[in-house]
Amino acid sequence: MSSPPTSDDDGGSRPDSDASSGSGSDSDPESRSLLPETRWQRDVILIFAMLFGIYALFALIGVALDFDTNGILNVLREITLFAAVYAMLVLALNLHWGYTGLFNIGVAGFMAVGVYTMAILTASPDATAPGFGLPLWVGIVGGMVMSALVGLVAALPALRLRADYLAIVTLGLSEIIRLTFQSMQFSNALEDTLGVATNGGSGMNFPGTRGVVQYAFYRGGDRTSEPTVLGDALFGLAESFDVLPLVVLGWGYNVVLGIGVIAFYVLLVRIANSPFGRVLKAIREDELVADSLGKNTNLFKIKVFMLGCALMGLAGILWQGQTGYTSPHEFRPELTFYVFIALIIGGAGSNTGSVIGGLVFGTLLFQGPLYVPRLLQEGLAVAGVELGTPPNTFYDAVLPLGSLDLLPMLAYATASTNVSYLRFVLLGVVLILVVQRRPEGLLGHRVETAAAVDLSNRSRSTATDGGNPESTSPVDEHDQESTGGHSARTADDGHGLSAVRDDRDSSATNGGHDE
Amino acid sequence: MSEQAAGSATETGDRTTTGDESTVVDSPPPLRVTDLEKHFGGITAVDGVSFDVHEGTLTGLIGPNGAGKSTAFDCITGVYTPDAGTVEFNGEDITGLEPFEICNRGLVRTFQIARELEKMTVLENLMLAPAGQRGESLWQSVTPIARRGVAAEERELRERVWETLEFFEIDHLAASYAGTLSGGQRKLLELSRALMTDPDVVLLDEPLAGVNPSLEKKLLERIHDLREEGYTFLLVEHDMDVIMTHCERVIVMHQGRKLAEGTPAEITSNERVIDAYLGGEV
Amino acid sequence: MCMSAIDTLGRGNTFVRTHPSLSLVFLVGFALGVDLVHGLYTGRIPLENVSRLFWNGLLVGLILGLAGIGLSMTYSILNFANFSHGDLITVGAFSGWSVTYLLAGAGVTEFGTRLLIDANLNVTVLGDPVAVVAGLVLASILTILIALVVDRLVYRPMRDSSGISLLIASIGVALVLRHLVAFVYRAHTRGVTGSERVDILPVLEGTGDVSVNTATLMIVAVALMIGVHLLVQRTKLGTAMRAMADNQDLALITGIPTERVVTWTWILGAGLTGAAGFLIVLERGTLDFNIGWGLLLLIFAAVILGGIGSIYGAIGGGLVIGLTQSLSTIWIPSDFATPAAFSLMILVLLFRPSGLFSGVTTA
Amino acid sequence: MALLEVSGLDAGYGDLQILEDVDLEVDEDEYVAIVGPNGAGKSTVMKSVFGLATYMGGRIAFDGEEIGELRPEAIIHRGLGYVPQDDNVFPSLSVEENLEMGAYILPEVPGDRLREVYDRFPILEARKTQTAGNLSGGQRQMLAMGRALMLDPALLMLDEPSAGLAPDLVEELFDRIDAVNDAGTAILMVEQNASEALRRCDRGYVLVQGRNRYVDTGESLLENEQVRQDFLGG
Repeated sequence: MSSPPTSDDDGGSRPDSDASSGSGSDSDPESRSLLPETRWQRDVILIFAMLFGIYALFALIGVALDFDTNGILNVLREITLFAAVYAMLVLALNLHWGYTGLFNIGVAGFMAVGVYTMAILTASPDATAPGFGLPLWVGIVGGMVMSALVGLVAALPALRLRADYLAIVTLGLSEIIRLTFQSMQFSNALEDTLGVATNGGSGMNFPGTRGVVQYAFYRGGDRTSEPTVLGDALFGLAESFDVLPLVVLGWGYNVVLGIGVIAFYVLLVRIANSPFGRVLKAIREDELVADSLGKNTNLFKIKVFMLGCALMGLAGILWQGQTGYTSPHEFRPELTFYVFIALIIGGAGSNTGSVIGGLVFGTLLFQGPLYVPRLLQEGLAVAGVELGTPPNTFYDAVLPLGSLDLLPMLAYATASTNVSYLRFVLLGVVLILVVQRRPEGLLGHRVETAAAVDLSNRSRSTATDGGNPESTSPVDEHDQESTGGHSARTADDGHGLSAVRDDRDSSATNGGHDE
Repeated sequence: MSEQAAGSATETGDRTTTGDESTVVDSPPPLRVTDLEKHFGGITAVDGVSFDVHEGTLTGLIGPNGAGKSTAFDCITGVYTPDAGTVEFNGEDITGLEPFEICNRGLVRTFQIARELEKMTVLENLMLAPAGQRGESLWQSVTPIARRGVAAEERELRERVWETLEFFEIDHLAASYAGTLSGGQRKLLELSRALMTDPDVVLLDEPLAGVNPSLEKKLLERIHDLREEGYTFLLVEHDMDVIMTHCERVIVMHQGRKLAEGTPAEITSNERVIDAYLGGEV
Repeated sequence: MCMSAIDTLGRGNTFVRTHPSLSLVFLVGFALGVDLVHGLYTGRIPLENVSRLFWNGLLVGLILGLAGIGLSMTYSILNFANFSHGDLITVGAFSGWSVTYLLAGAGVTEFGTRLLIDANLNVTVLGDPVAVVAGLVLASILTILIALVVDRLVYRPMRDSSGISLLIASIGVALVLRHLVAFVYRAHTRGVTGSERVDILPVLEGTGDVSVNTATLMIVAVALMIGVHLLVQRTKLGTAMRAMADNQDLALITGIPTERVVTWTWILGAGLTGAAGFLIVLERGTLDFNIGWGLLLLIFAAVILGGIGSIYGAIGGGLVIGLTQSLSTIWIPSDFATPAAFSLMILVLLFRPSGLFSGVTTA
Repeated sequence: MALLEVSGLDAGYGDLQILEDVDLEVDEDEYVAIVGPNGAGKSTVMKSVFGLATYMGGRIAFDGEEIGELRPEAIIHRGLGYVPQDDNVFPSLSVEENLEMGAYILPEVPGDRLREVYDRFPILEARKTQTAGNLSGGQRQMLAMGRALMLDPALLMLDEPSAGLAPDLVEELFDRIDAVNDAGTAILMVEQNASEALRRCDRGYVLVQGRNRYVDTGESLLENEQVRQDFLGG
């Protein structure tokens, strides 16, 4: 029952403490004051706990690899980038798939539309791939609007297609989009008609959202000019720890991404905890029921598709805006699958799960394996073993296995490109295992009630009006819940994060779950 | 309709249809089906069926398996578009409208196999139903100030939902996922959810299938209570006992056509009906 | 769930009947046809171009059709869209050509480079017929083995899961297969059959240059298609497969050992897919680990066009997609050939989800 | 010993219990009908035998052997044929292929059985190359029966064979079922057309609300006023 992390919506009577409907807790509210009050607070703590745990892990990796402060900060900066970008993408996809049951596997395409629209709008008219040279915010808004419009085009088939057909349609659309941006002929046609270009497969440069940070840190947004007051202060502070300005700048951009994640999260939690989100869930569960209860499901699906696509476009803009360069190769269908893997790990249907899924995927699964070779080298070096140059081919690596010499194979497996292949193998295996063993992911089993207020907390005054003895209802409710909670817990033993389990223990609203 | 949904907490309690007594005799009945036809490929599922459902009544629609009852239901509620014939609701032609449009006019249905929204709680199931909720607008749900209004409306709805749950005595299940309910409880959930749309006429598709006797009694009592309050029911049911003891009027369908119509007593003594049920030639 | 799917389909069909968009699609096709005839007549479109494009499209279409049969079979019998199908093609291509290279270059170059298809051998059908045939056969067999292992480990434990869960699992399988191939063979694109296509068939001279490799592809593809046709239409096993595609539950209570039929479905489907992978390389001359993945969506397009579950549909759909991709370049820039094929697929899904040739749909 | 013995069967779907303590026996060569009002759980009895419903307790034995754990093909192999109510033919297969599928577990299609089925249902032979999807309702029912007869079962279970058929077809269908029974195959039939079924069967069970209410010869059940009441309600 996560509620929006803002307090204005439910006034003073926030009843979100799930435990409050259980017996006992009401009698002694003071004793709980030190514990997190509500589920969303606990969720935020969970997210940050995981983030810092992962930071600690990667910092340790950095230390093990003899990185200096700048090196470690750079490692953390990079994983933060991926964690944030995936968190945003997963949140957007969760709106489609987790909430509404729309099986959209064209995420990469919608991102590409957003990014390219932004790039074309903002790129300088004198660049190799000229653009309109419009201000940044025009580019961002334009990119989102265009993604939403392409989403509208995709939503029309979504109105009546089976899930697997919708998947193929969206994947096809995303490939059409990618191939279009890859086309030099398309770029030339643009140049002839509008005077702008995309430069086909070579990609294009554009100002990018990193400009925001540069403007904040340097006068005029130019790295060669004087720092601003903020820049001066931060650079000075950093210098005292021997941290380079470039690293500070990078972390500055992470702040932008962090704000992005928070904005996405707040928006989506609000949608989730609202009558609007309730209709979306109903569409996911059984569209005919939602229709028969008077909901214009087509309209809801169109809205959701457009909003989700706009968010995917924005996430893409923030991602590619970090380098200020984009190319069609970034938007292969694999990208969509990564987002799906992250969503399934986190738990489709849960926004907190989405953030955690993005976090776990972007850091541990996506970036983590890339550090394995160097850790291995370091480890072996400590043991006095030299890994040596990797063999050129798999065959050369296999041959020594005959004489029980594992090192060449290890060296081959940890050569940089090969590690990335093995990483994809790992991702595939993880996906299969999650789908087979724990399809609800880390948090997908939770009851996250779609309502703007706590439904279990009815006001006592009207309860008496209802003619029911006031006391029976809450007691019944508690009994029911504790049995439901118990069965769910036993079914679940040995899975998931302990934090999650704690959460469930204290949560009173658990009606069991679906395996 | 839409504004009412947000209305007072005691809505279900004191609701009476306007002018139950004063209705002019020739005013149209709430539901009038005329010459309804539906074909699937070469099979005629409903073959020219006409009937009226009168205000404030509990009307039964019966017939052997394959008589076309459920198809007729689906045609009335917009799941299927009938191939011929019209459906009028409160005097308005609603033939071929989408299910949501029909529901929003005050004609709601339940399903033969209870279609609870499994991974939504009982509370969510009921909260979903009321029409025209402010918070169903995307921007109202997400913008800070408008959201206060949404929350206020939600609090009001919540009371109504709890009352409905208490009325059907499933309030102890409020926080459970609908998918964990037993068959009979699902039927109660369906009915209570349908009522939350604030309908004039409720179409019940086999509401008692798979319901144990004590729950069946409870459900029927509730239906009677509601009828007293002015709701109109059309009930598809195969349990003849129920139809004969509880309905004022009975419509019998057989092989896609209307075989008979009348009071339970008339129907029980109708040889054609007996033959249809026992499988003789009609 | 099933009911609502049927309802949606039902409403979709009524929509098709009443909606004018479909007629518009046909109108456009008709107009293009007229334009083509007119262009040929006035000489605006050179006949030579058209025949070359047609020939190309036909070849691609045959490959898509051959590979599509397997996808169509698993789609209708196991009830899920197998996103790892493209990577089974890759597995077939690599394993088959490894065998061909081992045999063809015996004694010429090192074992390891031959195994990894890195030796620069100009393999042709006439030059090394035994190696090519052995490669083709082994491509099928090894692909079958991989498919059976995958079925055992991934899909069989999930037999009762929804088609969507299986689809997602197959995405995982796709990632695993493709990158294992990349791990073993590395990522570079290698020339396999050499750049020159010397063996022009003398008989066919004048009709465009038909290499022996191309001719082999056509003959083998057509032979395999006829073989599948006979197997599916004439044998008990084939009938059982069609029965299962029709109605899984009824097959079970009729006494058809469904698990065994599923195994045979994989064997047949993967065998054809592996062969298709091998043949594609014969035609293209190059090979890299993305070869199958790159074809997957086109194969889906072929299968959907033909109607899922119908092997003739897959073949016909393959030809339509191949020809669309190829002939569309008469009117649109060549960069948009593939998008045109995808667009056609999307249009078919929107307006005629049961396929152009109205195969059996299974939901 | 009875051919099929069901004792104390509890069954349903998911957590919804439909049948409660149902006992049922079919002897060799016997013709048994299960009748009862809609929703009484008649079809569930048959589905339980083939594991298509959720088993909740009780015993099902065929030919003296428990069959609860067996796969459907093994049950069929022991001589139990089953014709479900709907979707009981493979629509895209030809009529003959449908029949061949009935004998899938045999290495060869038994030619004599095929002959016998064709003799029994001449319409099937006349249409043997047509796809089953093009058959009429009555013909489909015969095809489904023919397919189940391909293994010469000791017991044939028919789930509402007359549902949705025109009255004249119903008569013909029942005649054919009689003939199958006369040829030595025991019949267990669930039927909504109670008067026709009870008139023809050796013994009838009346199932009401998931329980056995009456067991008797068909004739006496047909004359039982109580039974009529159960069908039409109190």
